[in-house]
Amino acid sequence: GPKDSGGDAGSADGAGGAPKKGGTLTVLNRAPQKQFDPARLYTSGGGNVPSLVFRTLTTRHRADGAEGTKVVPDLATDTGKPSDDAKVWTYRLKDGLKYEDGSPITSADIKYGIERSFAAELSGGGPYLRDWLIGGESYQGPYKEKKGLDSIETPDAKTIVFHLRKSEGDFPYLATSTQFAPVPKAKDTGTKYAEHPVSSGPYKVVKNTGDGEHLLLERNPNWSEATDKERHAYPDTIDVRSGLSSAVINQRLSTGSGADAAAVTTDTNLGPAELAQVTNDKKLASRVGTGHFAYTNYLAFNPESKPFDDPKVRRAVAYAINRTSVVNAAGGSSLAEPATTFLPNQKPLGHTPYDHFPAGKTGDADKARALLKEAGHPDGLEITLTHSTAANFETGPDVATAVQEALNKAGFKVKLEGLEDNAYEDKVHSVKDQPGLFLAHWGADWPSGGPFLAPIFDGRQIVKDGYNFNAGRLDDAKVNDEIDAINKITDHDAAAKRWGALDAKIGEQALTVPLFHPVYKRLYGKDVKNVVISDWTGVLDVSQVAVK
Amino acid sequence: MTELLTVPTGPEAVAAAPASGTRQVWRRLRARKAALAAAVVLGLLVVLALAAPLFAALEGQDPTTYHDALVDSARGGVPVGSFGGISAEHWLGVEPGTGRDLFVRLLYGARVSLAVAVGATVLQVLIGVAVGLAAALGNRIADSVLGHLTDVMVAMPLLVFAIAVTAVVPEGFPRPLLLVVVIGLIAWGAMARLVRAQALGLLNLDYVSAARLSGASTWRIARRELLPGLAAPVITYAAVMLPQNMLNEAAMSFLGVGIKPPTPSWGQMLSSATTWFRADPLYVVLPALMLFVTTFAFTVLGDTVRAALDPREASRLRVGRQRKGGSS
Amino acid sequence: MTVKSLVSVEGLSVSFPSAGGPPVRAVENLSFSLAPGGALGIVGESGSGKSTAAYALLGLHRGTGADVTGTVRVAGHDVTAAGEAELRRVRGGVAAMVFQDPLSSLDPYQAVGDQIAEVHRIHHRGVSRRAARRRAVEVLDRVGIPDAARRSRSRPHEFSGGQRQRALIAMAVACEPRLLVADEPTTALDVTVQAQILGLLRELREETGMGLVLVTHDLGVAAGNVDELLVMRGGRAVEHGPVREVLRAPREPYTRDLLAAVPRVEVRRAPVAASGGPVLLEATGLRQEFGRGRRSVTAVDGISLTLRAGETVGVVGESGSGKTTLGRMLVRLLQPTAGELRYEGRDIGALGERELRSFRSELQMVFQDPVSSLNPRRSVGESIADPLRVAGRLGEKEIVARVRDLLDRVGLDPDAYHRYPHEFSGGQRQRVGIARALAPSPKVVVCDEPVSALDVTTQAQVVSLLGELQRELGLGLVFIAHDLAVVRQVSDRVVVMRGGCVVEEGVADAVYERPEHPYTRGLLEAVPRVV
Amino acid sequence: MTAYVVRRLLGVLAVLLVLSVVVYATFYLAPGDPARLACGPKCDPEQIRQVRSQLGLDQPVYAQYWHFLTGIVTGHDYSTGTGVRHCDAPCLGLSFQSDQPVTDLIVQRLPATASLAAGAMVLWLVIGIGSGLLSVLRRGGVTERVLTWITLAGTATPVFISGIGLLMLFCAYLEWLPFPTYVPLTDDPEQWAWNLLLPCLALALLESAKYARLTRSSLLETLAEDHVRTFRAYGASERAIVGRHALRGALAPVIALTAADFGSMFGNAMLAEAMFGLPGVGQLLVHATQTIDLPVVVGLVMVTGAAVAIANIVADVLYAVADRRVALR
Ligand SMILES: Nc1ncnc2c1ncn2[C@@H]1O[C@H](COP(=O)(O)OP(=O)(O)OP(=O)(O)O)[C@@H](O)[C@H]1O
Ligand SMILES: Nc1ncnc2c1ncn2[C@@H]1O[C@H](COP(=O)(O)OP(=O)(O)OP(=O)(O)O)[C@@H](O)[C@H]1O
Ligand SMILES: [Mg+2]
Ligand SMILES: [Mg+2]
Repeated sequence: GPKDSGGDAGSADGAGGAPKKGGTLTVLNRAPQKQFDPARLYTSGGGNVPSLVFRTLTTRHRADGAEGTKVVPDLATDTGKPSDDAKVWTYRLKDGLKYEDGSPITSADIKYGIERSFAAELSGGGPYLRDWLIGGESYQGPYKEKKGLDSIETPDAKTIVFHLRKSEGDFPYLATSTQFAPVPKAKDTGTKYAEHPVSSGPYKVVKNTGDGEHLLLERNPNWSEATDKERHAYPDTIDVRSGLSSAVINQRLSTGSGADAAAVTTDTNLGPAELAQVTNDKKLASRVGTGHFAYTNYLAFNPESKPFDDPKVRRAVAYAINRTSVVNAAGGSSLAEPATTFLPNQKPLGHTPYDHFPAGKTGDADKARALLKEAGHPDGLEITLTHSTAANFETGPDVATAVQEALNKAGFKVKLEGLEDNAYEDKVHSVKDQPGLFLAHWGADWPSGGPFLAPIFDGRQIVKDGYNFNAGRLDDAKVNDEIDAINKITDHDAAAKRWGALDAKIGEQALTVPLFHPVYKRLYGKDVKNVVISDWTGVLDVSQVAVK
Repeated sequence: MTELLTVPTGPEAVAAAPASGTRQVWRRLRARKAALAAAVVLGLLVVLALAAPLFAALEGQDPTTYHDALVDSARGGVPVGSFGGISAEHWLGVEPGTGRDLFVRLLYGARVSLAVAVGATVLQVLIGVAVGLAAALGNRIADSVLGHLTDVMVAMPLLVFAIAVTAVVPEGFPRPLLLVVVIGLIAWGAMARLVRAQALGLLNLDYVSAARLSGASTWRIARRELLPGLAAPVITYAAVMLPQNMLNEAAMSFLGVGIKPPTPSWGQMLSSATTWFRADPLYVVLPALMLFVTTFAFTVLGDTVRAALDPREASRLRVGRQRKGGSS
Repeated sequence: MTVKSLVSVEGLSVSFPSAGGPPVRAVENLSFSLAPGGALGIVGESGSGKSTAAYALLGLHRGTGADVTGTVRVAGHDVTAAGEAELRRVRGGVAAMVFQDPLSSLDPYQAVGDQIAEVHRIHHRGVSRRAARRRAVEVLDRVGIPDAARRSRSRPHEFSGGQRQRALIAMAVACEPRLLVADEPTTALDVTVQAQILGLLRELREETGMGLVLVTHDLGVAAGNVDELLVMRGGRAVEHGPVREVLRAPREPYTRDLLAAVPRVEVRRAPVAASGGPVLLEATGLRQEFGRGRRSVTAVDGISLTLRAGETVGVVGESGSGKTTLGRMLVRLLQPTAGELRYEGRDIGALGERELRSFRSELQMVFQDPVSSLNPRRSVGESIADPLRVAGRLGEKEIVARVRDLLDRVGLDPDAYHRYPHEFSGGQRQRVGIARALAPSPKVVVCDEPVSALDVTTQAQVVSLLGELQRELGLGLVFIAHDLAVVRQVSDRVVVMRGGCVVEEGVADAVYERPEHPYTRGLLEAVPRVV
Repeated sequence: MTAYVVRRLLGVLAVLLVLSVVVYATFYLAPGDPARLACGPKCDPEQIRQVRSQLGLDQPVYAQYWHFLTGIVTGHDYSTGTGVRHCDAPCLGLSFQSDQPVTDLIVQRLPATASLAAGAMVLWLVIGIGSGLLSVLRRGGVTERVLTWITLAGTATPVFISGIGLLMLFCAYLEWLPFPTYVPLTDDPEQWAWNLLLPCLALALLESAKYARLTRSSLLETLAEDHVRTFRAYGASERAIVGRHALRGALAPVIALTAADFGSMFGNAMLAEAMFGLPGVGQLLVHATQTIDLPVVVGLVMVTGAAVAIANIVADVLYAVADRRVALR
């Protein structure tokens, strides 16, 4: 899923008093906004900084906690009218929508924006449009195929109709992504569009320099607050500075001198060392928000390779895991929660608690040893754990060594195979070369069980000659049918229950060993007000923040 | 102790430096307390590194065991207790997040750091001397080709290529060896220049002409007449390069292209420690101190050897590159 | 020793601390004085303490760690006891110094005129920069630098050796000192230039009435330029008196030896029996160019030469005239750019290194510089044995025996086999070089200035050794030197070179007694004579 | 002189060609697929194929290399989908990742690195030469002894140790200096200076120690030269001798080393950029290497390689100008 994080819970209000308009908000980020073309962005819920400039058909509800996982209308009047089988979705645009230059936003612009994202020049977005729209799999974008996509109809300037190949109850969630932002065809400059995209949101791009490193956004006078219930746009100016190290960002946020007092970050977490420091300081601790984002870090098996073809060996691994040391390696109990389910522990995704192979806090080495013996390895078993050498807690060496240590205690002899990040990605996602055991992670593209479970466990999504995410090679007709059935449901709560049940069922096969769900601690400046952290992104929402 | 750094002030060139017998050099070296101290420190380090398992057993710890109880999970995994969790069991405390024993990890780290530095330096010297000698002795074409090759190597930013090369090499390749090869294969340009300049200087001396008159082959001349004369500057410069290589290893590990965990190396320990400088200062200070002390000792020793052998600043030798032939 | 004397030195001793040994006593209990306007020559062999004594006159040992005792008074100033400021006033203002090596004694980064002006302003406070520059041009003009105004802006490397020495003298003149101390002011120069500089010094003394202390190892130079002579040996004064007396009737045996060893250009060579054998080497139109394109230098420009067995050909000429280059071509250390070189009838001028190897042992060379011609890291025995080893005909025992024999032949202790070059004096090293050249039983030996680095006494020994060996072995010798007298002593025929060309060639006595070319005549006239 | 410079510059071209070939070769051996990285995290094989052809990666390596070479000489036009983007003559191609011309990317990043390098260089020259000079003028005293040990310790302190030390001291404990961020000189010169002070100092400490030692030793060496003796013999004061006659000669090797250090400077600047999070070419390079952004890496290696090589020529010329005794050959 997208590298970004998601969130929930304990948001706090910064400095007291009601939020007012005005001032400059500084955003201190690590990753530069290299991609600022709505076609190329791969975001969850329209992203953070991008959603200040791009409005989409629907958007995420800007509210604290679980409320924030709801999808709400943005440019459209509602979240979409599905046909009975959820294969045709119809949207109507609100009245009075304008671009930054005052020209009106039409449904044709939205169609064009989506079509652009099919062009090879503008690759980078999610796979869903291609998979879901009729004709999407072969469409090459408007530069090569002027005719456009027939499966998107614009009967008039305010209506847009999507024709899907199969039932997709989650379509309103997809419509939150930036590909659903309008792009006026006359202003399209292809790959150069990102340098100055035409704003439909509350801010327009004044400056975009250093390959997205410095982004200066100013109020868009033609944005009408009346048509946008979600974004507040309190500050007059938003100054996004990126390319900073996380240490620098957190240090500056905590010191908060000058412009840094009115600063936030949309991509940087508090690291373990910083957390240890912050928790000692009451004032600082009150400026930390906690976020959750649907994410699971797990061990993936290749059940087609020895010795993991034997379920007993896989279960032995599951029993042996010491989740305390794994959680510590990932930054401690404040930054990670031990996981026994594949679905993240969030209701909107349908989380149903289960623990099929209870390992306790520190692993059940005896049980694992017994299982190994049963499987015919009384003298232990030599295995290799593949991980990336990138210095992160997701697939990096820290968690790998923690896993190694626990497995060694349970009779395994674990060899670590650390690969350079690109080599790691290539290898673990290749059906041919996939290692027997490796560190993996998965995040949701939107807060629903579908994008979380389908790519990993849907047998029809095993990709032979490209990136494969179904590492467990599960191709079970019953699972596939259930996925199809849930996708037809447009009632989100009903769907969530069934996703949860499906997860618990698949879990019995021990195709993965869930390790932990990350938790995000976000520090913000001392003058920042109206802090909102939703369970959708896990990040403090820039569109809500005020600095006066 | 001021004479430690006294620089040779005589105008005589290295090549023409008085033939100081090995014994004389030894005597001069031993007379310097600083050199002696540095040698003792380095000797101690080598012993510690070689006998790391022994010391680990003495402390009763090993470099990989996790001690979850010794870190405060809720506070990012900071060690429990004061001074990074120093205790009777853990003499220098434990690593945040994992609770692994720091003392043992430092000792094991010494093995990698020292081995990589020494290995890389040996490789650099071998390549540098071979290329430098070949350029000095070969014909004009060989000299120009090797000269340009050396220029390429000098212009090559080590870290850039380290990043690229470490990504190319198959994963099975042992990391420390890889680092030795990468550093050794890339950073020999300066040594080659030094050797070439020195050798050209020596070639201008009449005793080499005399050797030619005696009918000696080029190889014999290189072996008998040049190599002994090159030994002093090469050894001295190698002493300067060695700590540099240790820092290269540390820098590469710091940027994530060097030694990979769980193998500890000082640089890699330091790189994961940097963020902890406020929460657990000892975690940062220990590897930094080890690195500093070692580099310092090598620098002092190298400097003294340099003074004892009476060479001049190596950098001066790259300037005013002499061409062949030369006047008498 | 009246107060009026310009210099009075009493009981001067200077010793240098040395690492790990007793201090070097460079000067011991030296006393002398000099009347205003007088000229004193200090002579002696190398290392006898001449320079050390001269430096003491200006207190230049201060701050170097040297231990100076005794008194040195210059024009009333007590140099050994003077404070920093007084000493600075004495230096340059009262007594000025001219050093041996004119190139390295000037700041390479500054214009010559600026350096003189700077020194002038040190001693004439309140003089403007501009006035000082004018004075610099004036004195440069005075010492005979042509077009002084323009040349004053040049830097030292743009001057010739003689001009540099003149500039240094100009610097001294600019300060109007009462005493000029000149430490070997002409050793680095050719005889002709030497004569000019000495003439200039004489003129200046007459003009300004300044006193002169002239340090030299060349008795001839001393003879014509000073009133009094001080002979030193091992840091002590051996003899001291009016120059004529000392040279005519030396009292001390050392002085007598010194005088006897001085080669005299008028003396003919003792006739040698075995000259006129078969032709060994025959060179026609030899040419050597260094560098390419516009920067190329033609070091040797079409020289033809024949060398017979048992014969000695002397080569003389000023510095840079191409003598060494010619010698190196003759033994094929250098490949001639053009011309033909035949050895025993076979053309070896264009042979490659590999083909040459079989001839190597027959063509040998004794190198100009005794320091750099021996590998400091190998014992001298090893160096001499090298050609024998390469030839590979003899066994180890025979080689050692032969090397010991050779060492004995050149007058060294056979047990010197295992000693290293630095344990030998310059003269001894030169003998080692000769032994090495003789080791492979060569037929031709080129001796490149084999004696110019040596004292006159050692010089005489080496010269007679070479003559002896030649007679015994029937060698063909090429003897290169810039000292005309030495060449005459050993040569059958003489070649005079200038700018890469042969100016005059002929039987030695003929050339010396009836020189045809004006250049040869100039050379001969410039040679300083002892008596 | 001109001929010499021209000849050396031709040599630089050869060096750069070899460097670029090496980079190309390295990247074709490296794991990972630039097209896949450019395409995004969940691309299907067909999309990757399209992107590959869009980036020209489906052509043979030699054709790509030739394309790259011609771009440097003639420039290139790239399709933006709706039109063309012209990449001017020294065109190093477009970034695989962001479609920006590599030259633009480098030019955007250069100010930070240049500020860092220039600032550090000024600091280390001032500190290094200053303390070298001081220790020579105070020969044999306590000052010299203290300086000697400080500089010796300085040479044993790598950037990441001095960097952390300075950060801990000045930003965390004393809070005298801001946590460094890059502020462009044109935006606010004062902030620019304050923010760069720490990184420059971290870089300069190591180097200045080296320069202090070099200055000291080469000063002592020139002080032992004969021409200095001349001025001593004419009563010049010690200060005049050191300042007017010795320093100039002693600086020649310092100049040479400064230029030679230009290369290692990039390595160290990269470390400093990574450590302090400054947006310089080092960061660009690290990122481009990780994302297999070949044009950016080749471009950067060419630019830095050229800078290093030219710096060496400048050093040799300066050296010859400073010291007329050295002939350029
Ligand atoms: N700085 C010094 N340190 C130690 N010994 C020295 C020093 N300077 C000179 N000596 C020694 O003092 C002795 C006299 O040296 P000095 O230079 O006065 O000789 P010299 O007569 O001028 O010889 P030359 O004709 O070779 O110039 C020599 O043995 C020399 O080695
Ligand atoms: N390798 C060389 N490259 C360039 N020029 C050279 C070279 N060797 C000699 N020369 C030049 O050739 C000329 C002759 O030099 P050579 O050494 O033969 O003179 P020489 O007569 O031996 O002088 P000296 O009496 O000083 O030894 C000089 O101008 C010298 O600068
Ligand atoms: Mg002398
Ligand atoms: Mg000569």
